Amino acid sequence: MPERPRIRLVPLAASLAVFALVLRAVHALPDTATGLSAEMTAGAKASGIKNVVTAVLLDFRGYDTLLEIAVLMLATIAVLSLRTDPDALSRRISGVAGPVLGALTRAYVPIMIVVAGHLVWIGSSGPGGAFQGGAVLGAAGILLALSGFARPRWSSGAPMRWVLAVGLLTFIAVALLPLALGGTLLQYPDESRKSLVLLVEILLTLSIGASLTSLFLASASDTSEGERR
Amino acid sequence: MTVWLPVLLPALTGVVTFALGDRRGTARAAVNLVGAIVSSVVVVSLVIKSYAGEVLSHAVPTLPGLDFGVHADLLGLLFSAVATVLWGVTLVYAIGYMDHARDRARFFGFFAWCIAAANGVALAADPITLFIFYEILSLTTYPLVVHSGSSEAIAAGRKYLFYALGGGAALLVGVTWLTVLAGPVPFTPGGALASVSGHTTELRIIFGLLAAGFGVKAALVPLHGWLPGAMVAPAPVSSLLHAVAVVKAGVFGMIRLVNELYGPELSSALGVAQALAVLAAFGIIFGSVVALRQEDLKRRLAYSTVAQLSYITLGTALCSPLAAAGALAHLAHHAVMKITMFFTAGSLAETLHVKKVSALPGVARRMPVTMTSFAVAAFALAGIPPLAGFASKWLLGVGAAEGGAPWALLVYVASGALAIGYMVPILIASLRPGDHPEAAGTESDPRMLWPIVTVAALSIIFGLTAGLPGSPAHWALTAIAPSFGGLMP
Amino acid sequence: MNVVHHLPALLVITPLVGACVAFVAGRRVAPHVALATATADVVLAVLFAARVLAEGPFRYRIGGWGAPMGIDLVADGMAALFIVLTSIVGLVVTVYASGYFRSTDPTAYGHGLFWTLWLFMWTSLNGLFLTGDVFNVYVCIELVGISAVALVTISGGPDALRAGMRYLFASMLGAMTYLLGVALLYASAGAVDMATLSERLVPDTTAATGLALMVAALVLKTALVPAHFWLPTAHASAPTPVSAALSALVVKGSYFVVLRLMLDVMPDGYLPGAATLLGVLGAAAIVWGSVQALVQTRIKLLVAYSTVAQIGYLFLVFPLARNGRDVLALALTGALVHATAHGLAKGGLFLAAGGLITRFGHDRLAEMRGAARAVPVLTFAVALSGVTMMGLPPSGGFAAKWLLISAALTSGEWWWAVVLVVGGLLAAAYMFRLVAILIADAPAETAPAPKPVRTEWLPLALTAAAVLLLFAVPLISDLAAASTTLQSAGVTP
Amino acid sequence: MTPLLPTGGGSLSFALDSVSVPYLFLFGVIWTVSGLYSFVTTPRGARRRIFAYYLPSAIGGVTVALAADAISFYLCFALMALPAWGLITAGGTPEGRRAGAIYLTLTVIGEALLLAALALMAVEAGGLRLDMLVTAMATSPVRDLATGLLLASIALKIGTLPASGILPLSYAYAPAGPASALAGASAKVGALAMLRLLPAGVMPENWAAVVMLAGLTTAFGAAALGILTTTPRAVLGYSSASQMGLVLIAAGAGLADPAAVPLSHAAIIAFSLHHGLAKSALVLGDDIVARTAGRARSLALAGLALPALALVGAPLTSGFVAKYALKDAVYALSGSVPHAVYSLLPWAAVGTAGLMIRFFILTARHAQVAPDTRHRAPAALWGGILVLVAVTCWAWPATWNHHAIEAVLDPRALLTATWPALVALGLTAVVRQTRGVFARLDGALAPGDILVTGARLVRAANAALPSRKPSERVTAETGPQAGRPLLGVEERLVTWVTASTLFVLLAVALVLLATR
Amino acid sequence: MTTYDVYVAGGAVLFALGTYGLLERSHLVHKVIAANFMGSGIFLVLIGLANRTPTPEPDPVPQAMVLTGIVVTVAMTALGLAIVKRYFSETGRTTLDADEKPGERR
Repeated sequence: MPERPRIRLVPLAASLAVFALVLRAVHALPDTATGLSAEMTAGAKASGIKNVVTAVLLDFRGYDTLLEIAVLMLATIAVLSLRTDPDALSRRISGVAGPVLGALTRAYVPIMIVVAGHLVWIGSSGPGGAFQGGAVLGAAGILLALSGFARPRWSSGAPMRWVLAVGLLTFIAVALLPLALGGTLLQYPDESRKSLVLLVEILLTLSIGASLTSLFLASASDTSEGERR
Repeated sequence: MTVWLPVLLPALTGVVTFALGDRRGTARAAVNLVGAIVSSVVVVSLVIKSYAGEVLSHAVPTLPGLDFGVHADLLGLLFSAVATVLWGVTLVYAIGYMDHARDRARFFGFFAWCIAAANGVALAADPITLFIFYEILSLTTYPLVVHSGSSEAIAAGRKYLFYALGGGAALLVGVTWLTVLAGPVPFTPGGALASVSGHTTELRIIFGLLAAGFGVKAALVPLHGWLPGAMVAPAPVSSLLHAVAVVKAGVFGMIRLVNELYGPELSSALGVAQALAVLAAFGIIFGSVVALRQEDLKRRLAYSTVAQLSYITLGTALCSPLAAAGALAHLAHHAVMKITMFFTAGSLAETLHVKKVSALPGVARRMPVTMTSFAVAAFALAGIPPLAGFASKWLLGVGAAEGGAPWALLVYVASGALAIGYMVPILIASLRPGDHPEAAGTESDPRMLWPIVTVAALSIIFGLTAGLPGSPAHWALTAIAPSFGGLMP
Repeated sequence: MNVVHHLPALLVITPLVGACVAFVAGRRVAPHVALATATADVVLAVLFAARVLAEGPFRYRIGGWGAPMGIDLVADGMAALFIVLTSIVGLVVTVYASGYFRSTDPTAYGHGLFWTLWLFMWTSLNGLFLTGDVFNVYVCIELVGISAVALVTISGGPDALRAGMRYLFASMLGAMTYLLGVALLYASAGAVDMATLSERLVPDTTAATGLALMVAALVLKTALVPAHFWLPTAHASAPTPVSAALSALVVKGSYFVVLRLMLDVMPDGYLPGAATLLGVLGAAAIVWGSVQALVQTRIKLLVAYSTVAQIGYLFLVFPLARNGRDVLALALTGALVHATAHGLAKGGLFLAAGGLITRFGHDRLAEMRGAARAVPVLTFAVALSGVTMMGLPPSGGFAAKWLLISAALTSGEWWWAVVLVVGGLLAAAYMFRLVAILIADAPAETAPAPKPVRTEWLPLALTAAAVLLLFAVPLISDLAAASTTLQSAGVTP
Repeated sequence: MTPLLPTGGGSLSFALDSVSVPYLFLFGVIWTVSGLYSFVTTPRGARRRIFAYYLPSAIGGVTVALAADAISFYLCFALMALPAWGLITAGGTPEGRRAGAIYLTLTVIGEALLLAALALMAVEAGGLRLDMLVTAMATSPVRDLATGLLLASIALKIGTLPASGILPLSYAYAPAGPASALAGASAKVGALAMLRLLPAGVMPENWAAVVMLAGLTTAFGAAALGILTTTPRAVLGYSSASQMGLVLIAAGAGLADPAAVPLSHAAIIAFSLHHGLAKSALVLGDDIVARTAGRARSLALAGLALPALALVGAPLTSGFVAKYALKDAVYALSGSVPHAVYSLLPWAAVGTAGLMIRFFILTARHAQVAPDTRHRAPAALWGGILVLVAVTCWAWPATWNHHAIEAVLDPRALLTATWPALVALGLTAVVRQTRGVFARLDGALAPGDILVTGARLVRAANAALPSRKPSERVTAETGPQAGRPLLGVEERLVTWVTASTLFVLLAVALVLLATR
Repeated sequence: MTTYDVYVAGGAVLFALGTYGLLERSHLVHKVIAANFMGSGIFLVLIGLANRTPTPEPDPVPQAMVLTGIVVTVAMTALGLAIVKRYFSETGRTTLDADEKPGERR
């Protein structure tokens, strides 16, 4: 029987109050505001990364992205720490894949890998980048797991951990590089800026894909034998 | 730097005692005794220097704009000397008393730390340092009060803390407010608040807070509740702490407050001294009267302490030179007299398991030396010449008459009578043939007997030598003189 | 590259690298990696503090772009103080944890991932104390939140899971509110760097709403009453070293940001009503926390509620900070000394409580009589931490209380002084109740034999440090003077 | 005012003047008679303990009449009152000890009040002599405060209504001899204090009215309470309280109207003499009745009749003289309150008569104590005091008994003196018929009623409050019971819905405050 | 009512809806979804406000913030769901005990 949603007044009132305040705050804004867009676009042009958002993400506010990757990796590790059986990552999820899903996976996964690669490459000039690529890669990983393909033995234990950590480690290495050359943290040397950013992006995509897949696998493992509620 | 030694040496002894732990008894006793003797020597040397006019002082910067300083002036050294010397005597007594008790390391460690704190209070150069050591004293005495761990001890401990921390809070607000009002005010004979004497109402409230804070430890009557309860502690604790260190710190605080912080003129001008005097007078009467009815020996001594301490507070509050000197002298005399009584009570409880006054018959025959010492102390307390009590009482009485408060003389006389009222029945009871069948002459353990005899002798010596320089009475007169512009009628 | 110049960056990167290495290296090596990182961090922190004291505050421009465009790390006295506190307590917790987890079976406690999560939390704390960018604070707060939740749920029991979940939902609610605040603030002021914001801030409704939302979110993360609901269960059900870290450090992280926002970013008098509300909530926290601590029957809950109470003291600085320069200096120094003293003492208290639990096998307060004889060192540690909680001399707590009371009296708002004194007495009530139980004489048959707990010296060290802090107060007041808040207010050290 | 014994240095001075002569006589007689009586009656063993307390009391009691300055007055006052505690607790019974405790607390409070008053007056007068104090009081600003303190201290001494329990307490548990001394002398010191210290004739009108009303209510209230008590000596205690109420009326009369001062002083002295002797005779008589049996007992009861009738104010008794002195003092006053008091005075006599009848009923019921052969000497002493009761007031060389002497022959005066006794007799007869009512009330109040019951009420309230005993208050076992409701609030406060809503409301509040 | 106002208002509605859901719904998964509602609401507000720039392309900084915000929200949601699953497998309940509303399905 659908549970009759008993609306409690006070939380409703609180949420409406928040809504009203936000509207009032937004309404009070002037119609046009430049914010930092002018400096950012000028800076991006100087640094050679055409897509301003990627420039902001990886260059101007690179520190944010570094910590953001750390957040994602931390979440993965936290979910791993919650898993009940130690080798949850490598066990097969049985009993889900039918012939249709199997066929589809075999067709789609290679395409998804190519799309991921393209997204990373296009990142510096158009919308795209490590996160978008990583997401597609993760989806491919999950599709593989669900379709009952035997996962490679290396997918649990030290090698998996390396794959998860490689993105962040390279980013840190690249960030620390300028310290030796007299610059500050994340101050890419101008000439090698583009290539360094690309290198970081590629490895990041790999790690993000692995993280997203293991996020799914770590907590998904016990539903296979648990009866469906 | 030597001025810090009276505080550091006992503290160090405490640390070593804790480190030694329970098993190594002899080593611990040795360390403590050496600590006590060396501290006493240091204090005596400071006294000699101070008599010669050279007041050592040293300060350590802690809080911004204020420093944590001590100075060895005559006034402070009197209290410090009393605490340190009697610490040595009590150690001998305690070793005998705690022969088969548990947790002795913890006991002696905190004991030493209490004396360190008491010396800190004595030598503090400004109200903030005095407050810091005052609170340390509260903290270090708590474990001694709850030493036995029994439920009454815990209850007494809780009550003690309630009063001590309440007083501490009042003192904290008072001292902070004073520092905010008048900046850092070191203790200067004759008062240090001339610059802010305009703010009368604030100064009155601050005086009230400070007097309440000190009043808790000085067992000023409405705030004396914890003292009788704390008698549940072992005898050496009751004797040293509740006759010498803790309660005297409170009263010493009062003396510093009236003579060296506000100064006699300002306190009487503000009218706060008269209020304190009336409260103390009521305290004397109340303490003595209630002592009359106490059946338990130590509680009777506790209430008598409440009364005797109010002697000192009343003397100080009269703001007249002789009365202030009498109060300071009484601080030393009372310490010696009361410690004898507590020792006796302790050895009675330990050897004959006698705790109630009604169980006293036949005790004199079985412990003649102890009871004679008790008798000496009792008569001294009642103010019978030529013993110590009489000297300080005489100064207080004459000071009261000069200070234009004859009624204070009346209060002293009345409580003298009451003192007889609660001391004499003890002596009479102990002289009566009693039901202790064992053979006569089973005196208490020599380690407990000798300290009792020494302090009883001190009560006599202090009385006889009252006129001569070295004695506490004379010492008090010279120490208090600067607060009254050096004039001594 | 001279290390001293890049200290702020290294302070964040070292624990991050440590975390990754610990993760990759696996269960057996992780504790040693953690220990190495901890010692390195302590050294860096001390160097960093020395530099700030010597040369005053400075900004570290990440990526070389400078304030409005890039992200700057602000290296000033306040940040140095909290980082040194984090490193000291962090080192002690790491050593304690290595002893604590050695005895448990390998699959427990997240299959050895404790160390990685712990180092991630350390990174985020250092990042939080250093960052000068409001959006970067959001990311760091998330990092702290997730690592804390993971550390709480690491012991896996239903209680821990429920507590972890409440904590997670609380940080979700907080994070979202904070992000909305940042969005509005950026829309109005056009920048996310604190220094530029403090210049550009104009008192229009959008910026004010944004800042208010951000402060509200941070208040939730610092568990100020009434938003304290998640703290007691979370801190009590986490493993002992984690509870110590949570109570001593994590709550201070979001408090630090509130300090930055209320005192640095907002020109004084920008949110007068909010400052008073925070002060009133602080007073309520002191009373409510202490009363709850008085009635608890389990030792860890008692200590957790004591944290709720002690946080109240920290928020008294805001109403006081509005009355001119010297009151601000007194109040801020007082708050910093209190935060440090509480960090050390509370860390020590939780470790001692953990020791008592391992020694007695349960955490029911009533049956812990006779602890004084069984574990004398732990009892002494508890007593020492009590001295600091109550703000009795000779402890850092006393110095803090002294400074705050002086500030209250100088500013004329004397009622805060009353709150402080009452708070001290209430703290005395629940701390001495605890000590009285431990000291009480256990009935002969249940009196536990004296057997020292292996790492019992650590809590004693921490609480002793809290007491000796009294003599370090001049150092802290110099650090406070070296903070951007006071320097911008023109207070000469 | 010739100072007899000026001590060196301090200013303790004693003097004999017109006021101190009667009191010296009264206290001298009573303390010696009761001293002899107790010497004769107490067994050898207990004698030392009784006399250890009796002697200081006696010294204080007698010398207080001579005290001429504040310090000596206070000292003697204290010397008499405090050791009395020992006399009350001499019996060793737990009720005795509790009565002693209550007596001591009240006495100490009384003394503290007296001390404060004396201190104030001494400061104002700049000297210590009593007469200087009184004269200085007339003009000083602290007059009202000092008088208030004095009246409070006197009230505690003479058992004015709320504290009227103090007299039955001190009579009921002390042994016979000392009890008679307390009955005879201790309350009268309060009367002496009225004469010596109260600023007569200068107080505003309403003060006099208030004091007289207090006296009147005590007279009637104490009598009512007395009827309900069960021990004979407690009844006597209440009758003392009631009689001292009358003395208070006399003192009140002298407060406002300067002309009435000599009359009021005369009335106070008359009443003190009359009541002191009569009451101690009654107390001794009660003991004699307890010691005798058969014919000797009926003879003793007959002997008791004389002081009883004196108290009622029957003609030819000292009470008759005292009553007239009081009437003269009150009659002269103008104003509504004095007139009302004057008309109600005879009814106070009815109350006293009722008390006396109650006393006779209870004494007759005394259990037959083993006939103590040595009751010859106590009986002789009792006889002596009976003679004094009969003779003193009439023979006293003063003016206040002239009016009574003339009135003794006037039949109308005789009638007014006797009808109260008759009415009381009638009432008792009626009451004995309705046994039920009386029986239940019988023994409702232990001696020292309000105070004892008060103490019992306080203890009961104490127990009813949630267990405040320290050991349970805040202990760890189950957490304090007081904590339960607090935990409940916290449990509700900590649930997710309430807490998160509170947070959102906090955010809203902050925003509203910020954007005001 | 410029075009971006519609997105911003929509964002505010989503945020309020998410808040109410997080506060009031007792089922844990509902709470996690509600949190995501709040997240997307904020991102809508951010992007809406970013369009106020005079130049045709919107201000890049809010976009970067949105990207970072998305990743962080994903991380939190993943952790939330993992804990909910683990809690469900341990205790078999889908609500926080203290928030049990009468008539709530276990």
